[in-house]
Amino acid sequence: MISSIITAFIVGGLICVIGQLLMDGFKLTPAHTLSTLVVCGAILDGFGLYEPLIDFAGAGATIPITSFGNSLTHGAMAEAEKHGFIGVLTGMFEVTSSGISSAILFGIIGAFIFQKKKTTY
Amino acid sequence: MVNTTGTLQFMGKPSIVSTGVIVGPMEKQSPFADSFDEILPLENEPNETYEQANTRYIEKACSVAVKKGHEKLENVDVFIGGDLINQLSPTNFAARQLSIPLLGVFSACASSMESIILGCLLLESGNAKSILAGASSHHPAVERQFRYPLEYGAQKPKTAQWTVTAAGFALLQKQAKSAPIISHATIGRVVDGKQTNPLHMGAAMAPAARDTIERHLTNTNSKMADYDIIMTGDLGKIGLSILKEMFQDEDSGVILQDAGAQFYGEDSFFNAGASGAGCSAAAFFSHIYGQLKKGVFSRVLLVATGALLSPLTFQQGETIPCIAHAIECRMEKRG
Amino acid sequence: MKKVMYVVLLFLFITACSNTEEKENIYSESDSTQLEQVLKKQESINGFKSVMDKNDLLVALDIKRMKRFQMEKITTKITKELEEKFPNKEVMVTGDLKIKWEIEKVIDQQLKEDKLVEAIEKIKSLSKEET
Amino acid sequence: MDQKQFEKIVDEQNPKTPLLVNMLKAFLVGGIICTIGQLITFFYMRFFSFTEKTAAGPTVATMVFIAMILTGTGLYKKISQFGGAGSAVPVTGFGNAVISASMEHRTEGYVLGVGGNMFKLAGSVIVFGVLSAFIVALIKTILVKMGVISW
Repeated sequence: MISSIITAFIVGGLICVIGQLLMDGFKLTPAHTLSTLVVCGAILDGFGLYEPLIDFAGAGATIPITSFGNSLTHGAMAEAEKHGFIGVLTGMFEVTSSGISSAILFGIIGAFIFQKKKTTY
Repeated sequence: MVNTTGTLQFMGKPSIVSTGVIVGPMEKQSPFADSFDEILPLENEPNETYEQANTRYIEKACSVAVKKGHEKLENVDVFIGGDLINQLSPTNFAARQLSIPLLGVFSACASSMESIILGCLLLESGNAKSILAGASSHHPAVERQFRYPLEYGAQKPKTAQWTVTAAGFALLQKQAKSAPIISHATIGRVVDGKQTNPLHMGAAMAPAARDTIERHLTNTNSKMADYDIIMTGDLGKIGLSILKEMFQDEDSGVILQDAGAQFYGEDSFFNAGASGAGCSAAAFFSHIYGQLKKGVFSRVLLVATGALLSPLTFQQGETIPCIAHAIECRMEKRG
Repeated sequence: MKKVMYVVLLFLFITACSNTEEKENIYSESDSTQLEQVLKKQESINGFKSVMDKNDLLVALDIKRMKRFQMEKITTKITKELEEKFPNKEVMVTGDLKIKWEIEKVIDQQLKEDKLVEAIEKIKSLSKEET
Repeated sequence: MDQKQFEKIVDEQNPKTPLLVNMLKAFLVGGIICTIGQLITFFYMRFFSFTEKTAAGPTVATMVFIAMILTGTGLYKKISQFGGAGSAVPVTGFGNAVISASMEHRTEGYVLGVGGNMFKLAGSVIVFGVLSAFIVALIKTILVKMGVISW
């Protein structure tokens, strides 16, 4: 258990360092950085490299946004394996839903609860 | 009388009778805080949108300025104002409440000086007797329009500036007693330094400020040392040092100052300093105006700088064109 | 008759090698040695937990941290080797920590027969769920 | 003064981005967020019937929930100012982008404001995620059909 926490810390931290490098070194906006990382995750999964990383690092690989690209690709490929080309289209959101659905849900809830009385900085 | 390339000379002694500066809670720590008329504890009241709050700040600043000038709102002939929100809605909505004939102006953060220049011209023409002119900006409202949502976590670089929440308005009348007069003004040219970083406005605006200051100095046959202070609007700490480098004038070190760089003191939370139309308006109409009235300064050049970008043009890959308007204020020695 | 034979054999077996190491699996001891034979020679694991009933064999591996990159390869390799040794059993090998915990639970409870089959089915369905 | 001289001055006066320090901060903050994620994963594995693989879903949802609380109380932007990409890259950053946008546009109503602007910042992540996933999966499917590789 301890070892998986350490690997989660290191791998998760390193993915964030890559993000910082894109932002500071290549002067990308946060939106560009995140999009680039998602595409990287999708490509890594295409080569079958992301799942081993998840096996290795657990949350260190599932929490960064790269895992979003991975799970989209994973769902698409799993369906494609079963149903051929149509599966590429239909399988996409098979496994990713939790990130997006929770973001939408908590977005609305957040807008509802936090009607700001005072702006703090 | 029209002088060369955009410099105007006012013969009728238009003067700043009184000013009203209303700021938000963040501006409490400003070194100018003592000279602000009122520091509101909230940026927006509960159940009030940021835009409505901006409107309220403008209304309040106007009524304070009029009150201090012993004038009545209904006797003001023209209201000239600007802000940073789309379609100038806060200024327009404030004018709805004030019911004074309105001229809305926009030159980003240089709006404050543009409205003063227009006001002086109206006074010169003899078609108006008293004029309210100024500008405002509201941090949350501006932030959401130009950058990211307020609560969005984006790392701000050292060059970033903080839009102030402030409304600064001045009551202009001709030949008022013991009030600073506006002797000259220089209308800015749109200068493009080919800068593209919207989080580094100081670098983009410095060439415009330099162009305006240089034209003003040549057209009025003066040099930097003739002024007590030449204050730019919101170049920020880095923008100011760029401007000083560009002049390479030995006087520029002391005389050239920047309201944005000083507005929040040395607090690193604000990175390079303050920006926004309210920044130049608040600093000029409170601190500088007070110093002029007290007679500490007798001749100052106020240069408000504005970056004429919108989120749209930035995303379309355009560079940031900038403008700077300047007014020269003099305080005649008593007696 | 056959059952009696089994019991006798088992008894003999237990007395023969009573000094076994940490008991990491339950059920038939003869099977367990076979299992250990396969798993002991694996370099990529620290240890394992397993349960089996008549038809199923569940093994949860504690794969070494740095070898977890090849988790899928390791599990398929061990599955194949175990399938050779236990041709009449359905073998499931995993590196998942949760399965290991569940197997530990089953071992602790010392479930027998029907209950054990049930528990094993439950664990199997758990691991078959997609992400 | 021409453009070249001006650009030279700007370059000289620009403060250098402390790349190494920023990367270290990103590493720390990102690492801590992922560690918290790992602890939550263990929690779901221990007390619910989730395996290491399936626990990722509820973990992500929980992290977004935490991001909502931090965004609403104004803490997330402070963490971001320190951590940079360390707080933007984890899924909490995605949650922060969605939640801050929907909070910001509540004044325009729930349909046009919250609903319409929610994915203002985070939308591109979904768009390019889907696009790249589609392309990658398509290429792989084609290669498999051609017999070049297997699944």
